[in-house]
Amino acid sequence: MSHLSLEASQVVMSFAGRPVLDGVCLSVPGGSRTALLGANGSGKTTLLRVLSGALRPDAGEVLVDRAPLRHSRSGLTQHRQQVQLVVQDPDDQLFSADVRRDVAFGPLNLRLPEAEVIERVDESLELLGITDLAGRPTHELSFGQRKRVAIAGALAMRPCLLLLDEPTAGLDPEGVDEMLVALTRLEEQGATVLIATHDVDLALAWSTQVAVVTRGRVLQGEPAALLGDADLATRARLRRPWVLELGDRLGLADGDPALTGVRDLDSLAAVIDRERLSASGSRAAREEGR
Amino acid sequence: MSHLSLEASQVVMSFAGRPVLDGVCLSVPGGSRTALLGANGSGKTTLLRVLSGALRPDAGEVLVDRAPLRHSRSGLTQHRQQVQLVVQDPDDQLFSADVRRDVAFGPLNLRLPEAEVIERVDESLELLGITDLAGRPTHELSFGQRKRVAIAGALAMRPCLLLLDEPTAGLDPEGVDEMLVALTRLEEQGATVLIATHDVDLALAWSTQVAVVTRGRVLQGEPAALLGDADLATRARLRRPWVLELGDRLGLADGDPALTGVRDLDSLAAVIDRERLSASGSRAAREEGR
Amino acid sequence: MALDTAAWSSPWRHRSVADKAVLTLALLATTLLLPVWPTAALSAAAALIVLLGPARLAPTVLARSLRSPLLFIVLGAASVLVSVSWHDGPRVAITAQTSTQALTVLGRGVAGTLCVFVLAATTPMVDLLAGLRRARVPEACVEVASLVYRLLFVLLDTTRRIREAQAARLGLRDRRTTLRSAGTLSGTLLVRAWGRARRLEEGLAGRGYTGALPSLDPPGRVSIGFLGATVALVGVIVVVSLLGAGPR
Amino acid sequence: MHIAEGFLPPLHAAAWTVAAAPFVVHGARAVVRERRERPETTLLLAAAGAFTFVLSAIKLPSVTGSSSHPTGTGLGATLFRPPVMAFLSTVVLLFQALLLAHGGLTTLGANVFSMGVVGPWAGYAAWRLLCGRHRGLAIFTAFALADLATYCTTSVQLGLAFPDPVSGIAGGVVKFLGVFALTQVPLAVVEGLLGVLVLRLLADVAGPELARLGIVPTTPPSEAVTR
Repeated sequence: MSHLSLEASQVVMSFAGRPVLDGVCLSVPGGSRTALLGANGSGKTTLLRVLSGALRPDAGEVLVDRAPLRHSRSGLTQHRQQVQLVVQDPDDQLFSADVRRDVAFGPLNLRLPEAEVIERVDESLELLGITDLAGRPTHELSFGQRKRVAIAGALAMRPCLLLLDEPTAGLDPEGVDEMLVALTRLEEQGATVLIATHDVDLALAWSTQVAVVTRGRVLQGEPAALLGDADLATRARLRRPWVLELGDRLGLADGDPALTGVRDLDSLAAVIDRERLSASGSRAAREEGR
Repeated sequence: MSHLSLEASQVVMSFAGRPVLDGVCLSVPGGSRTALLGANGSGKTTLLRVLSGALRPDAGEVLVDRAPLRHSRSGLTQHRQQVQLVVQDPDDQLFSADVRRDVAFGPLNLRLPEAEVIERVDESLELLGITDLAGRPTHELSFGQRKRVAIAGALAMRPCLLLLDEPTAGLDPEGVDEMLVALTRLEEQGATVLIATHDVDLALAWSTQVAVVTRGRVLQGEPAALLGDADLATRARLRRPWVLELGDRLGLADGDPALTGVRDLDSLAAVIDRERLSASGSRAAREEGR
Repeated sequence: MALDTAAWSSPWRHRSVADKAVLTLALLATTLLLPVWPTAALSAAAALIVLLGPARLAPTVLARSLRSPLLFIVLGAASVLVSVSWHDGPRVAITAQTSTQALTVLGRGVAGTLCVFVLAATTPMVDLLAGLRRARVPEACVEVASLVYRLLFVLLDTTRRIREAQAARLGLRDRRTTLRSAGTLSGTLLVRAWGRARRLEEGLAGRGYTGALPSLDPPGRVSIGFLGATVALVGVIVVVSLLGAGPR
Repeated sequence: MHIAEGFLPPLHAAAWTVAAAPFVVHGARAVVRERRERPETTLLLAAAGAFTFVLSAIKLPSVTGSSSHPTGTGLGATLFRPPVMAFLSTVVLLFQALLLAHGGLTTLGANVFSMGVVGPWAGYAAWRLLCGRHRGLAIFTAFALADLATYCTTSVQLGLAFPDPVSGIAGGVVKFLGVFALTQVPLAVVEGLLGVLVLRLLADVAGPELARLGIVPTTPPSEAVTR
């Protein structure tokens, strides 16, 4: 896999006369980790479907490496080998009675020789750590397992860009960790990953850039900057990640350049510790100077 | 509504020969706020179904105010007027054409006079802050709205105990806040509320007691004590709430009785601030004493 | 669905479908075509030995799965047993002829059902459909059937949850509410099934679906040994039946 | 109630298979043709098939004390039309035989003939005859008749196979009607009422939804839609 960039340019999309996306611009550089945030009903899923080629926008276009996506049969066939979408409910994507057959579906549609199909299936299952599920019936799998099988099915298409709608929703904390490990592996394999999520803490900790959907538009930027913006959070029905919120409360953010590096518990703890030392140091110095 | 207690005593439940609950004891005192935690597939939902009377356990019993639930027709009819379960996917619970009709489904089955049905429907909608949705067709509602209509439907039965399976799953952060406001209102009206959730942070901030399902058993106790237990968290595939984790990292927990009061961002910020002051104070004192 | 669950974990799961189908059909044919006694008893015994022996089907699963066909067989046999006539006033009787006939359907029904279990409890539906595909049943039909199988479980789950939600709000309290709930459930299910199909279609389109559902079917390798054993087993039954039935 | 495996004599089993075959082949041809023209029908047909299977697991209010389930033939016939039902019933009956041990393989033809051919056509005919006059009555009759016709056919099939030694085929049919069809009359009424409820709900709740989803528009807009 090689890095490709994905772009939405001035995308307009309405359902039954109701505009959902109203001139959305989004740019996903190759090799980035993008978190797409937004309230329920803000149009996150619609945007993902447009990006994946499932929906044709009323206006605007989708570009892969600057080349516009054509919604012809051949255009879509090509697009689907580059961009794959994994939907939120795995049951909307799993149609086979067993795991191996389901994952093989995409490669078979690419009319690859059987040996390569099998190779791809094995590789995808391995990447997601579910090789042992290969012969199991789909209906007996747990929710978390089905989620990973759905991703394996998309992965077997060897896409350069993977779009995931709420990959961690409904998973227990350890399931979320396992999912993040799997996503990290995908990136190491060269895939560019975009996830839509409600989890602002996860977005801050994981992503290299954040995109927020609000009122039919998308705002895009550096995670800490966008997610730390209290105004934007209110407008987009989000909340600020707790590390930023706590940093703010403790007055760490006031012009503290170190805080820009805070994105998770570890880095916040380090900053607080450092501040503690310097505070007591400076206070001690002050006391001494008195 | 008056407070009733709910209890599971030595509940055993298997599916297709696989034991899911293996002697579960759980006690939900009237007026408490209980958070039920556990990994995917740990049996949380099964336990809720047993408590609600939907499943008859292989062994053990469910007690409401110490009276064992009888699985006869009349026993269940009575139970269902006291205990209501709201399932995770609202679509499984909404099946009428519009909101008003859906909420009226339960009271109509109670064979109440029409005036009382209307009164109950109005009251339930009001409690959840969705009076304006009354005439709307169910399928046009947003996910968050449907979740609240499903709760209103259960509430119209005027249960003393409300069991909610993942009430905040899939909601955006503001939706989660609105859900918590609604739950607080229910309690003020005298309902005892139990929620099953994956969100350990929410559990710590909201509940008065926590119950953790692991390996077919339930451990029950004070939220900070149980959720702060790293061992238990690993065994139950959970993680510790971030406020406890951060408190630990910063060394606040070492025998600090104040920390037992930490359950959310505000209280943690207060503790850190206090510690800062005293630390710098004591350091300053030490410096002075030198 | 206990039979299906058993099939997925059956030690015979990876045997060729053709092998298992031949065994089942051969047993079925002898049961139906040869004199009922002792053939029915022999083929029932053979099926039982195969199921509980090498196919390692749990006896409880076998017993539970037998219950509903047994109800029909017993009811049907009872109807055959009783002779009715009304020419000289209504008359009910049990004759030697009717009791022979009732025993026949009883024997063939039980034996036939057990024979089908040999296939049903060792072969998951997917493998069977793959077999049909190889047997040149039109692709489109096999595909619809395989999708039905997957959607079945999704819909059954939904059905269970909706029913429980209805029961919780006393929707199954009496006949009137039960009927109303059944109506709502059916309608809701249909809409949910349709929505699911639409979303599934989009999900599959993303993976290159254009109307056909190619499938990676493991090659079914027919085992000569297995077929030989089948022939021997059925042969023994045939010979014993013909000798046993003898001139009557 | 499907005829169990091994119950029918070989000749009868073969004859009913031959009788059902043209309908099933006709239905299967329609499926193949549909898919060529509109690929999305594969999934919709599968949904219809799964729905038909699940429908028979829905519990109806008990009349005689034992639990009972709808046959679904009436609903299938009005929503998906009889030719398609012949095919879908075959799939569903095959599944029921192998997954649930309801029915059998050699009796598949006989069961398809009663549930997939006679039932749906009887229901469909009643519906077409009456729908111009009174909608509710048409639906009720279609569903009740489809249910009853299915069980009557089963009784006839059994009666033909096991004629009474004294009163002959007629006696056999009467016996099986008494056992399998007479008890079904109240249940047929219930299924008729169920049909009225379901189609009302479909028009009511889901009228626009169904139109959007493209379900066969056998349900003209009710007042709920035009409201």
